Amino acid sequence: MPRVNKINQPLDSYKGGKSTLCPGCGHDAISNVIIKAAWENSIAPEGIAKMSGIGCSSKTPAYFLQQSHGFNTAHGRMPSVTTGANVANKNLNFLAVSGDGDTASIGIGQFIHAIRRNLNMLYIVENNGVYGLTKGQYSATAEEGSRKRKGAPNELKQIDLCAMAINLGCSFVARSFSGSRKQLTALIRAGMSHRGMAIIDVISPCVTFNNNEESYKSLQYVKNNNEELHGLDYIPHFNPIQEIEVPSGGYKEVKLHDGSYLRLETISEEHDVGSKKMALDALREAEEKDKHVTGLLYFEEGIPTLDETENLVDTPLSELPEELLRPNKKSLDDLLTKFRA
Amino acid sequence: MPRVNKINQPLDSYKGGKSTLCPGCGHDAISNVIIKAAWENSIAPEGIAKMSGIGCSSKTPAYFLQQSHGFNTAHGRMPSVTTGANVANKNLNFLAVSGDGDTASIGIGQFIHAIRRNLNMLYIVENNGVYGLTKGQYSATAEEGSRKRKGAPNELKQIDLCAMAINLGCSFVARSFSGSRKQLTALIRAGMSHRGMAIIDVISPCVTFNNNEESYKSLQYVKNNNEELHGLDYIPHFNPIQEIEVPSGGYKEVKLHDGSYLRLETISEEHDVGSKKMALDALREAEEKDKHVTGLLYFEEGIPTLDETENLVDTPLSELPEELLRPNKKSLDDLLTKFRA
Amino acid sequence: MGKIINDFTINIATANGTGSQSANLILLNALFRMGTHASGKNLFPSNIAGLPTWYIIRVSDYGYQAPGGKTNIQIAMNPDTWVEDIENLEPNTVLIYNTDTRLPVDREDLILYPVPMGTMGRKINPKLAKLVANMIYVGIVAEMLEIPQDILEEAIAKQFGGKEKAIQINSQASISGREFFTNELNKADNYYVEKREFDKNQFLIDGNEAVALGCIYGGINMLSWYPITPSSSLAESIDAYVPKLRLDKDGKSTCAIIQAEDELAAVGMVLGAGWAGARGMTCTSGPGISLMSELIGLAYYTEIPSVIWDVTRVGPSTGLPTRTQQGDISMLYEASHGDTQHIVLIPGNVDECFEFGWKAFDYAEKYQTMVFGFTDLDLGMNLWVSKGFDYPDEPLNRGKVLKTKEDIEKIENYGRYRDVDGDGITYRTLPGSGLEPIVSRGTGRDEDGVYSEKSDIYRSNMERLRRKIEGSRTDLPQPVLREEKEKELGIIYYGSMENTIQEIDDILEATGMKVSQCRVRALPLSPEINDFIRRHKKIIVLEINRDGQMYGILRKEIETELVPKLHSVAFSDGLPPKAIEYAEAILAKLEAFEI
Amino acid sequence: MGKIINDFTINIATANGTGSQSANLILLNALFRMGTHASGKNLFPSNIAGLPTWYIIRVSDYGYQAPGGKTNIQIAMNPDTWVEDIENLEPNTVLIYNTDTRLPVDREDLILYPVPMGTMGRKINPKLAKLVANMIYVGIVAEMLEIPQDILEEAIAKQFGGKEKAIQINSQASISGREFFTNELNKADNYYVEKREFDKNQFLIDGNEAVALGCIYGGINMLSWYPITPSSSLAESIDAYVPKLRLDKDGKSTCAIIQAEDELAAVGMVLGAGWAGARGMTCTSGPGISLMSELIGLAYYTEIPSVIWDVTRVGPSTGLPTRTQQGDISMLYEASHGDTQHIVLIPGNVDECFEFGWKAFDYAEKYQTMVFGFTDLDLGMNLWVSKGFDYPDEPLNRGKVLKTKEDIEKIENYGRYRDVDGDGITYRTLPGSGLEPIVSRGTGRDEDGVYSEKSDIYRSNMERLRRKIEGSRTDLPQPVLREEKEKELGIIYYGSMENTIQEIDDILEATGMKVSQCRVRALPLSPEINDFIRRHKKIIVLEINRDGQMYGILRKEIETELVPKLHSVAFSDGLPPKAIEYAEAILAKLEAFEI
Ligand SMILES: Cc1ncc(C[n+]2csc(CCOP(=O)(O)OP(=O)(O)O)c2C)c(N)n1
Ligand SMILES: Cc1ncc(C[n+]2csc(CCOP(=O)(O)OP(=O)(O)O)c2C)c(N)n1
Ligand code: SF4
Ligand code: SF4
Ligand SMILES: [Mg+2]
Ligand SMILES: [Mg+2]
Repeated sequence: MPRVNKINQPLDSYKGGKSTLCPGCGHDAISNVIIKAAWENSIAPEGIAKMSGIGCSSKTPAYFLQQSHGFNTAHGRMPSVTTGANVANKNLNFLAVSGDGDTASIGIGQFIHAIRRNLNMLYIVENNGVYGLTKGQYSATAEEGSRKRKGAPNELKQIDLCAMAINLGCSFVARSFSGSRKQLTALIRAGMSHRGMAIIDVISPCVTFNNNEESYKSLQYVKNNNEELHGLDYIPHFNPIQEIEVPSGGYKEVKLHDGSYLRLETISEEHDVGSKKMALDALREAEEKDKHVTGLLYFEEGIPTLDETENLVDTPLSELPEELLRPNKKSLDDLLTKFRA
Repeated sequence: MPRVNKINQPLDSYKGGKSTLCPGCGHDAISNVIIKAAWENSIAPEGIAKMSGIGCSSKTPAYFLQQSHGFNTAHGRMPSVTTGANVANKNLNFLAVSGDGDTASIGIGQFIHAIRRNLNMLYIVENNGVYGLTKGQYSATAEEGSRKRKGAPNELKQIDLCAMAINLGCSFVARSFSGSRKQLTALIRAGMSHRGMAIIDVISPCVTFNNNEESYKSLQYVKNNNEELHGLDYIPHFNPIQEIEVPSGGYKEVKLHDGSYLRLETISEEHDVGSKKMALDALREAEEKDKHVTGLLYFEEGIPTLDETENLVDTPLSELPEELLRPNKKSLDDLLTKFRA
Repeated sequence: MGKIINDFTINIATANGTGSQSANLILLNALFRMGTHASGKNLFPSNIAGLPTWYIIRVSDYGYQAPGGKTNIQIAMNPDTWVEDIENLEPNTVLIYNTDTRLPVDREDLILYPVPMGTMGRKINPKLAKLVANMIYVGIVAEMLEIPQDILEEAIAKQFGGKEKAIQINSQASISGREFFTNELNKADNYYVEKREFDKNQFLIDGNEAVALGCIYGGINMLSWYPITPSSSLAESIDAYVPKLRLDKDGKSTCAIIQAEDELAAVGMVLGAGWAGARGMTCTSGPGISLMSELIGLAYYTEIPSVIWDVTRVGPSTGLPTRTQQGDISMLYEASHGDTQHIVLIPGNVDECFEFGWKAFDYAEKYQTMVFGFTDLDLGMNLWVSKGFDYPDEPLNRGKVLKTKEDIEKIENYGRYRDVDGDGITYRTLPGSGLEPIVSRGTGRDEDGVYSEKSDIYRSNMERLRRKIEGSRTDLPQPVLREEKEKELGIIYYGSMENTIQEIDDILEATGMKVSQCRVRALPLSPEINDFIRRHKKIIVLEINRDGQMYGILRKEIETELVPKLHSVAFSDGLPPKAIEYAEAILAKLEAFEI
Repeated sequence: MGKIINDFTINIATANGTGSQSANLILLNALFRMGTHASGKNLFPSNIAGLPTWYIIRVSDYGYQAPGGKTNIQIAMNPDTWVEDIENLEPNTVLIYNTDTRLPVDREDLILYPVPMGTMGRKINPKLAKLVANMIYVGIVAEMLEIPQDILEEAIAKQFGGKEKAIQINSQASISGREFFTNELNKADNYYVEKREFDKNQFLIDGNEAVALGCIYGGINMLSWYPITPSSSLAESIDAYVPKLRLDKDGKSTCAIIQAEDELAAVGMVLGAGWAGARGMTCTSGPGISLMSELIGLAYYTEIPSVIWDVTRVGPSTGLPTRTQQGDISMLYEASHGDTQHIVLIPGNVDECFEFGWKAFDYAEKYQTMVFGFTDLDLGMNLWVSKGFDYPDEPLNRGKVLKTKEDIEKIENYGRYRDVDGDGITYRTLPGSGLEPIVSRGTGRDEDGVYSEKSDIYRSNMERLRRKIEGSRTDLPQPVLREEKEKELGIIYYGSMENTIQEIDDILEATGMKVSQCRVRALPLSPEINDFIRRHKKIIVLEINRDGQMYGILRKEIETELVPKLHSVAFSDGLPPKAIEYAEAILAKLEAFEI
């Protein structure tokens, strides 16, 4: 008998089809973490909706959570499609994957406006600094001076999606690395538990086009230049907190919407995840040193989500009975009477 | 004889057609400042290219600088059209006008990527928090809680275009108010002298749809809640600096690319226009107090502009002779020989 | 000179933003309440205040609704268009003008009614003088045409629904206009309004509101929109009706309304809603459709129920945003790259706006595809007559959705894209159901919904999609035929041309010919249209665009042997079609072809 | 059993990312150098590494370039498609397979050449074993077909241009393949390659590179692009040639290259460049065109010279991004809302890719409008034969641009949109010139370029635009006609179908009929096409899409009386067209219509 989770599902229930990405691609590592995280969180797979745009990264929803419906939309349009699906069925657990090209170039407008609306979703950017699927052109998240396998170094300034998200008021913003399995697992588990938009920008090396030494997003570079803000542990709501062993160092806990906790173990100086200013400072400092800072950068609770702002009925709109969809005949008659007055 | 400027032009040479905006519209005030600023800077009107998108604001290029060519493009697409025109003729002086709908909603992607490329242009956002031309829906720069003439208060967080521009590395970022004639004149004159992207976000009340008391972008509200960072004087390169009367308070000078100066007269605490951090802090603090901070927020020199990065020939591409456009016959013959090898 | 009763056109020249709109509506409504088939067309500029606006009221006992070929009564309020407005009048036109403009009138061949409307307005209410001045001309016209004051009062009351103060001022202004006419002017014209039997069921409504109500009764769950003239009022009308008609007992909403950041996002939301099992729609105009093109193809290919209303304005490009045209029809039919084909519903009056408003969702879910509603500024933003909308006579059609394991088991060899019924329409399951999940995608997939680049799979899938849409031809709203037994000339037309067709027909028949009509109400075309063409000797395809777009579609799709019967009459100048102009173009065409 | 010489199809099944591409190109090139008219088609997947890829080489003394109807020699390298690849072979096919896959081959009716390619590769270079294995099959094939090693060496040297190490390893691997064939296998097949006279002028090049060079010689000043298969290599090729051919003496560039953030921006940049007087272009594929639709209308209406190359892939939606189709042609012709019409240049071979590459800019500036280049993945990314590109025989046509006050004074009553020459093409001045400036706009404007919403002005402007584009019909590249004197059957086709048409023609003529050909090279259609149709008894419109898009255009535009002659044969499965399939479809169509 394979191990099962709280809802009696084996890990296999969370797996997907065979990946067609290049062997070693960072995106595959992230898919594996997603599988693990969803299983560990004991989310019913059928309650999840997998959303993506177009790119190597955006293909991955076919490679995890085979029991969930998914929508591999169009390039850069995942946020808007998710918005529509979100109000159609607010009970769905939206797990979205995008790429840096998909999000920071063609999709930057939809990214920004989805944040403003505070969709209740987890938005993972699999960030490799290049357009993998179209053979390795620089994307808008490539750092100035970074250099991919072929061609000249990148001349333009990067867009830091985390900084942008924080500035726009996103309530859960994290950066991670496809190679930091533990940290990423905790963040993805927490992102799933968060109510509102959770953005995790995951540096995910493109082993084919952007994994050379001079690339700031190569496996080796990130390994050498990753500054973790804190150690991370995720404590699910179904595991009473006292059961968990208290770590020796200092720690803080972030309570998530579903009652789970994210435990931040202080690594060096304290980082207050409730402070936009500290988050932005940390990002700026790292950038100045050509480093990557990873961990939960910013967290805020209680911002109304789109479905709340819309004041929707409790039943998902997609499941409403005809009576609630079509007003009765009398209402029309009354209206016509008014028109005729 | 009317007064003329350094190039012997009367103010009239800088005027435009009759405005068709609502009487009192903030945009008309800005047009007048543009006319004045261009005249005072003694720019040859035919060297200017007026660019805009779609909206009440974007109509204004017809109301100033009648002797300049203009392009009233499509909604949200002014930045890309300007990009093409910029490399086609880098000698043109690009003066662009957009609205908050045009820039922050449909056009936010092009806004962002134009900044990354550092187009050599002056980009004025005539920001009224609503879509004027389509009758007053909230735009993405409307503050949370602000309320326009009709309908419910705005629920979404605003996009602060200045903060965004600074974060993206824009080299000249200012905020102003259509009612602050002196400040706005100095900023527009300086923006024209700046080499690289100069963004001026001008609060410009829509008197028809968003000028009621509860609107944070109404004339009265801005008058009462405008915190000027500094007094501003523009000293053109053709006016030796010593001729200018030194103001009594402290001041700093910002030297612009064409040799002109922008003189910042300290008002309260010092604001270092060379510090992104101070600029962003000033914006954040003002936002927290529902205030508007105006003045030159951030300035940086020497960032290569798009035409420089592209390493273009000195002559504008639009004026190149055939010899430079079509390689000679021998080059083709050589190539074919290589192909046949 | 005899009386001219209930047969004239009034042209009111003002500037927008001066408050003339409510005065004009009151006048129109009063005429309407007289039972005169009055109709109004608003020609407004693309700005907010200060530019020329004309309001054209047609009164016709024949029921003609299009603007008349010429103006009989001109009201001149706008100094900016003064000269031109007056110059263009034919002799003997009535000219009612505001003398406070102090502008000259040097036409002796007109019937002149000079009125100091500004002064009179100021007397009534100095602060609102400008607004009030407009009601003065309403009073003048009422008195001149002999419209009783009580009817006018009804119209005023309706316009200001309960706002006592406004009612009082406007009523007072209209009376002062009447008095001025009686006391200071002599009726020199021969236009009169006589009361006709007024069908109490009748009312005036614009197409956008009618579509909006259709959507409300069609179970719309999500409206995403980006403001654009002339579709904005459709969205705003849904926004206004949802709180009235679509809240549950706890006051919670069954329809989300999202102002999108642009049209690309608006259509994305529609797809998302449709994919997740709800009824999503957006409305826009030409530029928006262009921007939506990529995702329109995605909806077609992933087979997601989606609804878009295109309230067309004058293209190409930004065009004339406040003018009307049927310029988008060919684009809608095949929008997006690759081989695509979409269902287009084309209402020809406000009743159909309502009906197609709710049916669009049923078709979209039945065929699992993109369904367009196609109207234009004329139908969408001008007031048209209705006798009442019919409550939907069928339950919601939610299409082939499998909800339970048992549902699926009933189907042999279920696959998301397997055509088990032979109609090209396959069964779907919804996200959240856990039933036979797939990853929907715009790339190649096999019958089970699994990624595939195989050529035969691609081809057979595309053939199925063609079959699916083909199957809708007999199911969509069929053409409305009005046939003469002579089967001489048939006019094929669609949409807002409905307002003008009867008058065109009458003009043509006055020359002795017999004219049948066929109004297309949907794409792809019904086979009935083919038969109509077959039955008739010659066919004119009449439309409000430059390129004869429907003519092109017909020419491609009808039986080859019928093609020689078709002739295109198409042009557009941004104005609602005038009968006489189109009739003359038809006559010219017939002559040119000597048919 | 006699020898089969220079008449066979080789199918090489590999996975992408395994380095087979260079081996396949070497084999193709060697065959080409034998003077055999070899051509290659790459069927690759939409990912970066690991998915099935087939490379199909046709060798034909008839000069047939399309993939043959069946495979004669199969090379099996890919375990994932092993079973299917082998199952589908007809009896007596040669099967060369990699025994190191350890997969079974249970066909006794094939000619089997088992080769331990992995092991052999490892022996030569353990680190590069996988890559080297591919050269083993090249050696096998070379030996089996009797291609001399010196020709192979030439091809290897060309492929690796100067990289000694690579040349050495690949040469060694090929020799080891040859030796294995000689020592371990017995030639049991009867396929041979014989040297034919090799035209030294010939070379292979893909359409994207040819268009890129055309642009370089057409004076391109700005390329804006957003990566998308199959157009990316066009952009990348321009990027590569600019430093070689388009720098001034100081090493500064006369052409800017901008990687845009998306297609909306890419097309915006093209308009900006054109507006400011430079030659701007972008290249994309279907989804990009959909996204560009709004600004395409703006270019049409503001009359800005603009060039877009659409290298079409399989639609709708994301479709099959790495497969070929002619599915965008109707969209290109009328892209954008409202009444629009664009010039489309349709090259049918690489020489025309080059020629239309430079001419597109001349047409765009001459007609001040949007000009599309239309190719597809087959023409764009596969290698086609050229005998050399002709250097442009006309100077750049910069169109009607007024540069000086005197220029303007020569024109009576100058206005940006006043048609002084009667050809619908008006004169423009450039920003920076200070001459008669206007604000270009997508909204209504009068002949002087001043904002106007007047209906007659709008209408006459639109009529002029129609006239302008109409005027290009006889000026654009005229159709290529190859007529039989019998005028029995005419085939109208276009674009990459050129590679297959001769073989189709031969198959049809083998049945006894006489077949003429008319290759359309531009839209709007030339009147010569009408005449071609008139001269022939029956016409087949042949194209690689589902809906018969060109057929639709023809049916709308040709003289009515000719319509009954037209018949559509159209389908698409993503593969380059096979002659036998299209020929059979034509025969079926002819039968169905009993014509
Ligand atoms: C409208 C459109 N434009 C372009 C493309 C081509 N395209 C496919 S994926 C891609 C970029 C993907 O980059 P990214 O999002 O970073 O994903 P990665 O492959 O790097 O994971 C592009 C440009 C497309 N599919 N659609
Ligand atoms: C593609 C497209 N969508 C929508 C519109 C309609 N539209 C015209 S102006 C405008 C908004 C303008 O708002 P803003 O830029 O803030 O300008 P303002 O009028 O407030 O100065 C919109 C949505 C359009 N012209 N094009
Ligand atoms: S190309 Fe890069 S991003 Fe794409 S699958 Fe390969 S390694 Fe991953
Ligand atoms: S609507 Fe508002 S923004 Fe537009 S012209 Fe009037 S006041 Fe200005
Ligand atoms: Mg990427
Ligand atoms: Mg605005």
